[in-house]
Amino acid sequence: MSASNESTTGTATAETTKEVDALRKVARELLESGAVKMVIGYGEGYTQGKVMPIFLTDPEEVNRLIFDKRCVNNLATYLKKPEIRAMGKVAIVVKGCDARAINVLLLENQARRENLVILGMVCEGVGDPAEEKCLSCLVNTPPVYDHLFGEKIPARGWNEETFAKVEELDAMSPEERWEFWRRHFDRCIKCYACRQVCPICTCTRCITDKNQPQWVPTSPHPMGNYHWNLTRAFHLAGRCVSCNECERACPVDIPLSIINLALVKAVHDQYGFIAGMNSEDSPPLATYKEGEEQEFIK
Amino acid sequence: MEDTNLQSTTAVLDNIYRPSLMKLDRVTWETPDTTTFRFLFMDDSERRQFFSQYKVGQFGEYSTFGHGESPFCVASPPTRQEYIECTFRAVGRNTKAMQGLNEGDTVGFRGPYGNWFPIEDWKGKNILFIAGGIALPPLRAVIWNVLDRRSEFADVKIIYGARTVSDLVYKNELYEWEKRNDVDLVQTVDPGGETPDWKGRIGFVPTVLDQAAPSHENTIALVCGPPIMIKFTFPVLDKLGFSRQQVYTTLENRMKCGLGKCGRCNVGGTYVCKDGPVFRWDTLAQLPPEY
Amino acid sequence: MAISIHANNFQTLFDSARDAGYRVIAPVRDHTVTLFKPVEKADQIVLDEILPTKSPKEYFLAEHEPILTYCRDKSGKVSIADPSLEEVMQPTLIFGVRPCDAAGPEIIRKVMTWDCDDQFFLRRREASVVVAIACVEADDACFCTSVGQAPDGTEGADILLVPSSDETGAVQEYLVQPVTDKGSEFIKATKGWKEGNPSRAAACDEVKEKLQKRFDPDRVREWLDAGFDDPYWNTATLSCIGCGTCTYLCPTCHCFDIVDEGDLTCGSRVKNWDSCQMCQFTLHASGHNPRATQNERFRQRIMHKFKYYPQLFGVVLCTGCGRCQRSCPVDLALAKLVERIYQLACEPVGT
Amino acid sequence: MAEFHPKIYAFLCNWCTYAGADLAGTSRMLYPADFRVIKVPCTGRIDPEFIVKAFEQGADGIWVSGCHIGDCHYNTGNYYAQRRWTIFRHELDCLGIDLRRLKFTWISAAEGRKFADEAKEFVNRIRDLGPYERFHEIIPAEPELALKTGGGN
Repeated sequence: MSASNESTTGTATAETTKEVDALRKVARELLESGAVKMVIGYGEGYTQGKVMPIFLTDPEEVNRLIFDKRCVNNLATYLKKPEIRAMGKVAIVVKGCDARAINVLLLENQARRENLVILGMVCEGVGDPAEEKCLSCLVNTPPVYDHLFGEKIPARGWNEETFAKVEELDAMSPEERWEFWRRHFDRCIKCYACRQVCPICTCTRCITDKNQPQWVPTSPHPMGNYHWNLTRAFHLAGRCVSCNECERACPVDIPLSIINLALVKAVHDQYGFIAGMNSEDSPPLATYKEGEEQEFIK
Repeated sequence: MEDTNLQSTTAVLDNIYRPSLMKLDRVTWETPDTTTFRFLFMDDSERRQFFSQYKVGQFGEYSTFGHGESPFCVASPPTRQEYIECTFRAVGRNTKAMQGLNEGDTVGFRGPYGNWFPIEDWKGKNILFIAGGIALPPLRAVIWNVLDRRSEFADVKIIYGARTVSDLVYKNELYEWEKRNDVDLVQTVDPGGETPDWKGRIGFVPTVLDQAAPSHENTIALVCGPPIMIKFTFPVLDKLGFSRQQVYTTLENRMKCGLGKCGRCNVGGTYVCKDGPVFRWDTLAQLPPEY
Repeated sequence: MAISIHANNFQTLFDSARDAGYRVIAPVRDHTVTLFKPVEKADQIVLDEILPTKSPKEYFLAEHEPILTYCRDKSGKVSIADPSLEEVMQPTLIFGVRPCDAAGPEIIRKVMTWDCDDQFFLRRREASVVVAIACVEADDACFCTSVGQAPDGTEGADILLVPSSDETGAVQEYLVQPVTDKGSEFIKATKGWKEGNPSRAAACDEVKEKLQKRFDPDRVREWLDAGFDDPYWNTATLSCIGCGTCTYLCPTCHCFDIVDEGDLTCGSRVKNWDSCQMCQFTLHASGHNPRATQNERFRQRIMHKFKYYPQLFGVVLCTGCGRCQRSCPVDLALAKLVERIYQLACEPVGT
Repeated sequence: MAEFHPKIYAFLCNWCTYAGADLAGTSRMLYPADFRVIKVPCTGRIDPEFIVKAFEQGADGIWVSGCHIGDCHYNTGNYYAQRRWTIFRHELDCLGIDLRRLKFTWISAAEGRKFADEAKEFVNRIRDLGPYERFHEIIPAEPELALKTGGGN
């Protein structure tokens, strides 16, 4: 099935790490035994030096699987794709941040644990230079997996850099913040790549695609762009796992991570919640505790 | 460069997206969610312009200002030049808004767009109409066109079915056609959809067609209905000896411009808004299943 | 008589164009991306990149364009009017466009004038002067020569500037080729141009060498003619996440949406960019969707570009700019897929 | 200069604050009438979209008010609302909305006086702040309909 999917540059690299060797071995076993219908992983991309998601159904192709610093994509986003859901049981290669996304999907009943074989990669950070998200990673060892590749390592954890940009923004006046975002949102072309790439944006019909009534204007004018970006971020409040795919996919580089992190921080400060660390804790906006009176409500 | 033409802002735009304003003249409720609207052109030159082009089978874009546009067929024939009519079900934002309008309100209309039924080629032939549910309107324009020029055509037979008795549209006209002795009307409802006083048949349209067994000799068949009805009707027509050149239907795809520009109504390389909505069976059979 | 222009004189050119009533649009840096935007100063413009992030398509086919205004008075009477044409007809100099981007609007023109004219597009086209700059560099994503374009192509340009490099390899001088009458008029009406050849030869040869043809669109079309149901589509585009990035950045994608904005008393009917990759694009109000899966939508994109458009208008709906590859978040390169189709087309039957 | 009449939307819970407003009225307490009341069954019903939409409709200020914590007619609606507003308010702040233009209160059916006082306070506050021009700038201009070209063609 995946024969025609092969990349012209996608030949297996000669050198592999022992983690990748082990990953390929497990992938082969899973496919050969019929335990899973498909293995979703990383392979060499079409563009020299890039990686792309690959979908293996043939055990003979497992040598296309790779894992290295270039594997920035969050493959968990494919778990929301109807074509993948229709496959039944699949195996998926995840880093820690991707595994957090899977936890959110499990919590929200958007994926079934028994339909997943999670191939967890211990990850010291991806990207070269390292992605910003990796500098304060909470999950260098994935929080959920069936097979783990690599030795468990302690998480780097949040540090003073984690929310530096949020604090920088906080230090501005509301007027300055408004101008900051107006300038960035001005570039938005409403391509919705931020939504499409997000593993947590699981609605089959997004609020912006509903027109009875039309809450979010579909036009890419300043008001439409402001409303869309505000709504997108709020719908991810307490759910965003900071994989930062939205910002990576944005063709005009809107710094979406700043809004996302601001909400991650607010949710943590207020309710001590961090999304995706497990698949049991109630989502913070779908629960409450007594004695939480807020000062801003008089 | 002293190009004064470029500086001019008083030029009038030949705006292809600009609708004609129409007055909603009459509202007829066909079923609880389906209405027939009769519109009058507010500008008589636009009316003349429309009827100089309009042929039966074509469609238009109907709009309420503030809710958008929807394409549906013109359900009145070109033989009645005072007004246009359309019949639609409220499913989307604009159609729901349209059903909220009152007589006397203003709507926008662009058209006519698309191709048409080549009825001029059918003179002297028998015409067989087969329709299901809300898909009678595209054929209703043809039916009236044919009936208004009754002497030019041979036998006229109409097979019309709906899920239930209350889902039948154009009840007054069905009554009228039933009484006429130059039209053979067969009405049917799906099993379970009949009322105690239902006089018509009970059964699905393809089955009723099979039982009625009209001859294919010198006959043109027009089929409109939900995809599932069309799927089962074509084999029956085949069995009755109809060739693919004798059968016509219409397609509906999502449209925005109606003019071949917005890029969404294509079925393969065929644009429903320009090459359709009317398709002969042999043409349709060559299209990929993108409708 | 040959004409040339030195980069030092771009400011003079821009100033004189403004004096002649033009707004000046050129690629400038915005945050981390490069976009075509109004410029004041010539030193703002960015000409050393393969391509700006977005094509200048938006100046012909606006991202967001009111096409009608309406208002309803207290008695319920509705009046409608065409929108103001001031912006649409504003004379515009679009400077520093790569040949692939310049060719885009010329290709879109064919559908915009198909049987009836989209005046919003045409008026913008008429009011603009496109000054293209031939390429001296290409990256792996570039494939203009495969779709009939060239790094020094003139399609859609009114004036082409061919760079010549100095001893350090930096481009300072350009040979000026007027392409259209409008271009020649523009040169006469503005300043900064110089008579005579640049001191050095053109610097485009190397890039031409590099841009080997990767596929033959005619062979691709032949395969597509029979390939609608080919199993190729079942797997080739599984990684597509259905974001519209490739379509929005494409210089030839032109699909749009029409929506009403405003309330019942007054508002506008607007035309917005839309994308065939969105699942709502073809969704009927009834819930039925003729192209329900992402694979089908990706097939539509390739079919439209390499089969339907050539059949209708005789040209491929693609200029080979390669943005769809560069900006794809999952590295699903359209040109690579088409290359693969070309290979399938060239394989002997029966294998 | 013409007096500034701010456009203020008040989303009031049906069971408490709306009744509180009623009490203020029947008790003949004076308060400015410069706000448009939108009655909602519960503060938990208020989607943040309502707030954004209100600003898009040109609001200069928005007032949200419901039952005191523990008094919700539906037992828990305002608990959820409180969490939602807390996070949403953070986001609005982060995105540069002027939080002085948003007011949240809990006002019971018995607190007519509080309603009148809070109404006075908020209307005066918004009057002092003036029109919310920063947001108004991004609202597409109402089309100037050239009636001379309107009508037919």
